[in-house]
Amino acid sequence: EPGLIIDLGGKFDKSFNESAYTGAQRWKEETGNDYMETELQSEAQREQTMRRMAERGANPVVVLGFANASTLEKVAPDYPDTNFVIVDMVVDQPNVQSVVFSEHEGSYLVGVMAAKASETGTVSFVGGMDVPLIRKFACGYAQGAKDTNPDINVVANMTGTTPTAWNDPVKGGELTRAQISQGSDVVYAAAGGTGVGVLQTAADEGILAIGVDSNQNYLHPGSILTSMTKQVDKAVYDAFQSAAEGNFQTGLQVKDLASEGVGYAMDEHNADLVTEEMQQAVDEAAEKIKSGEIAVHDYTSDDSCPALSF
Amino acid sequence: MDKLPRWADVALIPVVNLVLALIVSGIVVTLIGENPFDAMMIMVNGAVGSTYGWGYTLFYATNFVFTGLAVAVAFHARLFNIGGEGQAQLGSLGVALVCLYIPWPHWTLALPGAIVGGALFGAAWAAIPAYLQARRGSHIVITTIMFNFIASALLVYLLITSLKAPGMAPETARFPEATYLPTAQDFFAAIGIPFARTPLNVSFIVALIACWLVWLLMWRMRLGYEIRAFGHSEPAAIYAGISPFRITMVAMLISGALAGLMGINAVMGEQQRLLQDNVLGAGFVGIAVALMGRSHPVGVLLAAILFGALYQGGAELEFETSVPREMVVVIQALVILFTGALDGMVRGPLEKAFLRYRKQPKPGVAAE
Amino acid sequence: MADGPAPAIELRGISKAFGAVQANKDISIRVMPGTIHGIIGENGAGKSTLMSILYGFYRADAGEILIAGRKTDIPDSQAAIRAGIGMVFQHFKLVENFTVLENIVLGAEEGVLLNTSLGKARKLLRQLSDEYELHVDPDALIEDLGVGMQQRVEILKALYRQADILILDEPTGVLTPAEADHLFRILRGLKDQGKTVVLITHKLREIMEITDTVSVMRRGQMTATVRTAETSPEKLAELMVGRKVLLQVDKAPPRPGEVVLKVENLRIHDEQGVERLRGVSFDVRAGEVLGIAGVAGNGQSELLEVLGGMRPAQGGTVQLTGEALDLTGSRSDARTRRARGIAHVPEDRQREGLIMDFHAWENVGFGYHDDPAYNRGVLMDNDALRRDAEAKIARFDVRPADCWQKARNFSGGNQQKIVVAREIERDPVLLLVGQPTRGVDIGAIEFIHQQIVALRDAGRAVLLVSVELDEILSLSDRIAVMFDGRIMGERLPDTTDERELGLLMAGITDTDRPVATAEVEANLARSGGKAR
Amino acid sequence: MDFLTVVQILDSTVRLATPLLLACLAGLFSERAGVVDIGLEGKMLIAAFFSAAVAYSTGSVWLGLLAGVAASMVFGVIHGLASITFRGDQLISGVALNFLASGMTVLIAQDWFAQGGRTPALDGAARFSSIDLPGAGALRDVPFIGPIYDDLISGHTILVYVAVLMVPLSWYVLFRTRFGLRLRAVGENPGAVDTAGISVVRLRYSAVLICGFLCGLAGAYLATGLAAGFVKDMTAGRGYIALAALIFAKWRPWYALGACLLFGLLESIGNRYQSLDLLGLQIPSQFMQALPYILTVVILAGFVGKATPPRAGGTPYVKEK
Ligand SMILES: Nc1ncnc2c1ncn2[C@@H]1O[C@H](COP(=O)(O)OP(=O)(O)OP(=O)(O)O)[C@@H](O)[C@H]1O
Ligand SMILES: Nc1ncnc2c1ncn2[C@@H]1O[C@H](COP(=O)(O)OP(=O)(O)OP(=O)(O)O)[C@@H](O)[C@H]1O
Ligand SMILES: [Mg+2]
Ligand SMILES: [Mg+2]
Repeated sequence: EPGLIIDLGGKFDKSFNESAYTGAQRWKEETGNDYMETELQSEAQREQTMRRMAERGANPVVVLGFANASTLEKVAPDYPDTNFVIVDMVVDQPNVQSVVFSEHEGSYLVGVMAAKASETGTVSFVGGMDVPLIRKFACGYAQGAKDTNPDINVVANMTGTTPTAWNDPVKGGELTRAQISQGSDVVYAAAGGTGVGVLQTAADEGILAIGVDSNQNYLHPGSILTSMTKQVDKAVYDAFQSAAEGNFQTGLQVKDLASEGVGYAMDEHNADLVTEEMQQAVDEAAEKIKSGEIAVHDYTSDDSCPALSF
Repeated sequence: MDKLPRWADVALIPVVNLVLALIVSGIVVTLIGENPFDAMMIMVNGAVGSTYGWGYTLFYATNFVFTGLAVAVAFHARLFNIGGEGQAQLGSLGVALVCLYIPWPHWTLALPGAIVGGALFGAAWAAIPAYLQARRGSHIVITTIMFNFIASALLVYLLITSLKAPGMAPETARFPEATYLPTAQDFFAAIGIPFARTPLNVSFIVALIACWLVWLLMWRMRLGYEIRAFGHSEPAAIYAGISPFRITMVAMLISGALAGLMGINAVMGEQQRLLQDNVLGAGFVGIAVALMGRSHPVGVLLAAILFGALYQGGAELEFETSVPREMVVVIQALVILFTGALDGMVRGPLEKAFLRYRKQPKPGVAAE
Repeated sequence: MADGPAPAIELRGISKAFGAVQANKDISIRVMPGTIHGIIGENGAGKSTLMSILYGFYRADAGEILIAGRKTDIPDSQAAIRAGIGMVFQHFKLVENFTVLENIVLGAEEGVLLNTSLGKARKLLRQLSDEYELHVDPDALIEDLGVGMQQRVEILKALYRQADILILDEPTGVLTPAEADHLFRILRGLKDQGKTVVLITHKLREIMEITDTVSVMRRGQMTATVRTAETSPEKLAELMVGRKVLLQVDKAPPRPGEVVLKVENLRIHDEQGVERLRGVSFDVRAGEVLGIAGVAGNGQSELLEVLGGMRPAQGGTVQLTGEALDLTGSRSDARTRRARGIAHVPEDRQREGLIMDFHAWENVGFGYHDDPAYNRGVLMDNDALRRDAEAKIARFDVRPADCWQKARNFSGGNQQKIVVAREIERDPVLLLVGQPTRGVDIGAIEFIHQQIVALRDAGRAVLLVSVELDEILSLSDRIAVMFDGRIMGERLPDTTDERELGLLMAGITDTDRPVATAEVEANLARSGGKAR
Repeated sequence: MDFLTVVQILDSTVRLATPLLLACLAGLFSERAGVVDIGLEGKMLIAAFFSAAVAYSTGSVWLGLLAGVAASMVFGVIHGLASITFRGDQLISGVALNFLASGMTVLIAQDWFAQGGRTPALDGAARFSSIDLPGAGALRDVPFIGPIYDDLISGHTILVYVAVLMVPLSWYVLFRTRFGLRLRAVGENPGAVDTAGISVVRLRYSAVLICGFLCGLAGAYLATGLAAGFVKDMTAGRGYIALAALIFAKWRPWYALGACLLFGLLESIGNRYQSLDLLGLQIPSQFMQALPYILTVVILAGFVGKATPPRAGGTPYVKEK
């Protein structure tokens, strides 16, 4: 029986955690098997929660987010017979599968679309907690926007420096308002639960927004330009399924654009917002990334960003 | 004659208050669609039904003993220290610094070092509110609340700047292995008893010693006598030559040091690195523990174990049912409400009852 | 009295208990309209409780109240006010940072908005103050007024509510004799207007001076109600305490020795910066009791506190047996004073002298807890403390003789005995005593007085502060009178009287009888003291 | 910093100061009546939850507001029971109620909505929308005045205007009416009020209820005006900041407005700039966040004028002679 530990944002953050939750649910429905699930309440309880999962015999145990890395590093060796999966971070242990995404590539695509959609020549970004992972999003986004329109102005703000930054919609909204006053008319939120406030404010103030992780287009139809999807759901599903089938693999798994690990979302909610031309530009860029013609800079590779200064 | 016999004051009233809190909690559980008795069973089982449960129960209890004693010592000086949270955070910082930057050869040396570090930092964080109370009359309740917030901002700042380990999370590097404290598992394994892997560690013994020392201090030492005298009456303390400034400072420093000691259990014993929030509200639980324990070390110890069980049981409850862990927060709130604030609701009628019972004159009770 | 007018107040069978304390037991009285009725009784006799019941502040457990002949239910003060009752409490009930006017209208406002009420009140106030000689500035803040003025505000409050019955609870305790005289003039004026006044006091002189009838209370019961004209102070005193009272203390003539305490030009400010002592100088010799008389609040408390090490001084010097005491520094605390041989029976035993929630044995070491006899290394020697406590309790006949009782469970008199035992038994060089017999019954008073005199006779110096002139006159070998932070003069008990002391207490010095320092010196010489 | 940025920051200040102001005035009424309330945080939180929950369920923000206010007032009554009727410790009661709110809201939210302790997002009539004051659009392009009127003054939700109006109203009630006189008196010397024939208990309960009412508005504004729904612990210490503002304001309504605007401004600046460059000195955002608390300690220490709280504050009233 596999297990999933939902991280601090909560399983209905409409974003990262929710995506993982959906994947697990889909697996449950499709296979009819059960899985164990629990939700973290606080930073300091990661260890107990992981241990409890392992003690209860969950296998594999999926943990979400980079914040679990150091705890997993410590816990995994104590349970050599249990497999673990960590999303968004690499943990080098024999019984751990590390799933990382090429968020910079997906962000590049939505950056292209943002630049195309912007009328003011200013687009913006609201990040959650200020960590390299989120800068990776911002940097890819900025690069995409600037490659499309060299004159564009990209404004980026982070919500905070602690995990509460994932869950502060009020502050997200305030940041968005500030960005609007700086001229932004497309805002990209990569901020977990905080993003809810960003998208809401964008809708209230009549500008466009870009969702993240899950397809968030449905939240404010007509106001959400697209979503940068990151297939955490698929990662969870695959982990569960491979374990059930007995072919679970440990080690690093990179999910990039080419493997459709990241992408952008199109559906009936944003069909009217995305013009033919915009879609074309984005698809073109996607092809170039896949072919290697465009190299999107990965912030975490050298902790720097040519397209944006923070 | 006192209005109530001693046993009623120290045992009956807290128990009645606790029962009331539990009844209301039961109603809450029922309202959210769970059977309160089943929930109770899960919690009891989860807390004390296995060595795993005991391990975590006593691990949490260790935290609460430290913060509970901290609140209790301050209470004796009639200082309401709500700053346990911040003092414990700073104490954790002290423990972390000691563990990270001093190359300890063995935990037996690292532990005393960490005790000094945690106590010093915790005490230092209590010192400013104490000083402001003693010299400038700034209300310690408000200043310690403010210091909780300032502490958490300070810790975040340090954890994302100078103390931050490589990686994304705001946390320090893991401590060197030589500082790892032996756990209950290690201990019981040595005598051949299997015990689940839990973070319960040698800090529990330190907590017990702390209880004994606080008892010695409060009821056997001059300083404790002076703290209690000051707590009962400041003018009387001045009359007796007990300096209010000194007692306020000393009591708060001891209180802060005790709260800071929590770091050896939470940070050195479990996390083995400093996180942004490793106190987990234990500073506040300390208030409930001290109130329930009537500020006596034995009471504090018992109440701490009760709350430890509540925490561990609550975690299991969340795991087994749809009752979120916040249930524990609710129970804790109700315990504080009933034992601390609504005490008069139970005390009043009880006093009347005892008075009526006494009115039947008994020979020999003629007190002038 | 069946054919006379109905009594303004009639109480029938009033009883009231606070927990185990029966404060009032089956009390009945009648007060006729247009009279001044006195109620006397010792501390704790139940006077305040009875009047608080009449004013609706407490509810009686049993009994009924008739106002102007009609049975009246008084569940709260509102009802009392409606029945035409006004009360001036022992501790004033004024909002310190409100103006006089605001205090007066509080609770008797007309309409929802303040402006109209304040305007009306201002007019009415002017009328009232003309009528009764009650002049106050309506816009002054209460905290800026002296106690006498504050009392006027309280009276005006009652009159503003059109009270026909005015109750005053120990109104003169805080007044100088002159202020008290003025108050009595006002009360007579009220009486002439047909109003009824109930006056609580335990000063027999006041009863004799102003009341028409008087009730005596003892231990919660009403022992008698008599016409003032038909009784005497002695009779009243006997009724008050239940036996013949010896108003004088037996003592040998003093044999003063060397100067033990020399105070020079002592100055103190309080926390607000108000000067409390404005240059006080005096000395106390071995083997004599110096009594400090004065109305409460004229600096005596502060004087005791400075000498006892409870507060720093802002100027002046104090010498104990020739050596200067530290008045400001780190060695100005009470602990150091005790080490120098100064013992101190504080004015307020419950607030200062005792820890009410400590056991008797813990209290017996209070202040002396670092005495090596009570300690063994870093730990306190609780057994030694208990042994000592038991011995002292036995010697001073503290009842109940149980060192495990909490201090709060002893009666006032027995609490005082614990304090006195603790302080006197240290055989101090100098004993400071404040209000030694406040709230203490007559038996204990005699005992405590004897202890003080015995200490004096053993050649120790005693500084006695008391607001009771009787006590001062009977215990002191020399009397200094304080007024407004100054010593107005020194007198000898044999050659002065209450009238003269009263004038000094009011700040009035007789020009034809200058401060009698010379006379005191002469007296000292006569009694063989070695004047230095 | 150009003019428009300043207007924007001030605009954000107004929004962020609103919950503080309402809570601060709530505390003002309570403490002026001698009931210390560190439970402002908990009242706001419970109100935030119930307003969001009911607004979501009924689709009407007004019903939500009502529910939030009612919940907060129930907390007020509990505080009253503890501190007025049973003469318990007001501080402990406040602490307990803060915990109770923080636990209860998540518990009920989880039970009702199963969304991890939050309410579903609100939209449409379930939220307060901003009001455009007359002429805002027309004036927009007038230099200077335009942005100030259009951005700063106009375009807030109704509760913002209510909060601002509450300031003169509170002042008037406290200092110009009979009720205010009595309320202030009961916080200074309850004995005086009692002997004047007014019920101390009734007065204090009404203060506690007003406090509940205003905290209810504050909480409802957070969840249905500022944000669009309830999330766990969404008050995020604002109750304590309001308390700090109250001390700052020396328990006076107009000063409260100033103090809350100041703290709102700090928050707004902290939101906008992750770190502030002040004369070459890097000020981290953590410092900005901690600044209200630091300022409060400085005030309490008496370095910036002494704040004297109502004299009878924090002590239960027991009749005595
Ligand atoms: N609120 C109370 N609670 C408990 N006991 C009380 C209370 N008020 C008064 N008593 C007790 O009732 C008794 C009578 O008190 P009361 O104040 O009526 O005396 P009194 O004659 O006015 O004394 P004094 O001259 O000191 O003013 C005392 O034993 C006192 O301790
Ligand atoms: N405020 C109070 N609270 C509790 N108990 C009290 C209070 N006041 C008095 N008592 C109790 O009432 C009893 C009588 O107290 P009180 O001081 O009135 O005695 P008393 O008759 O005046 O005796 P004494 O002459 O020795 O002063 C004491 O045993 C004391 O325990
Ligand atoms: Mg009295
Ligand atoms: Mg007595």
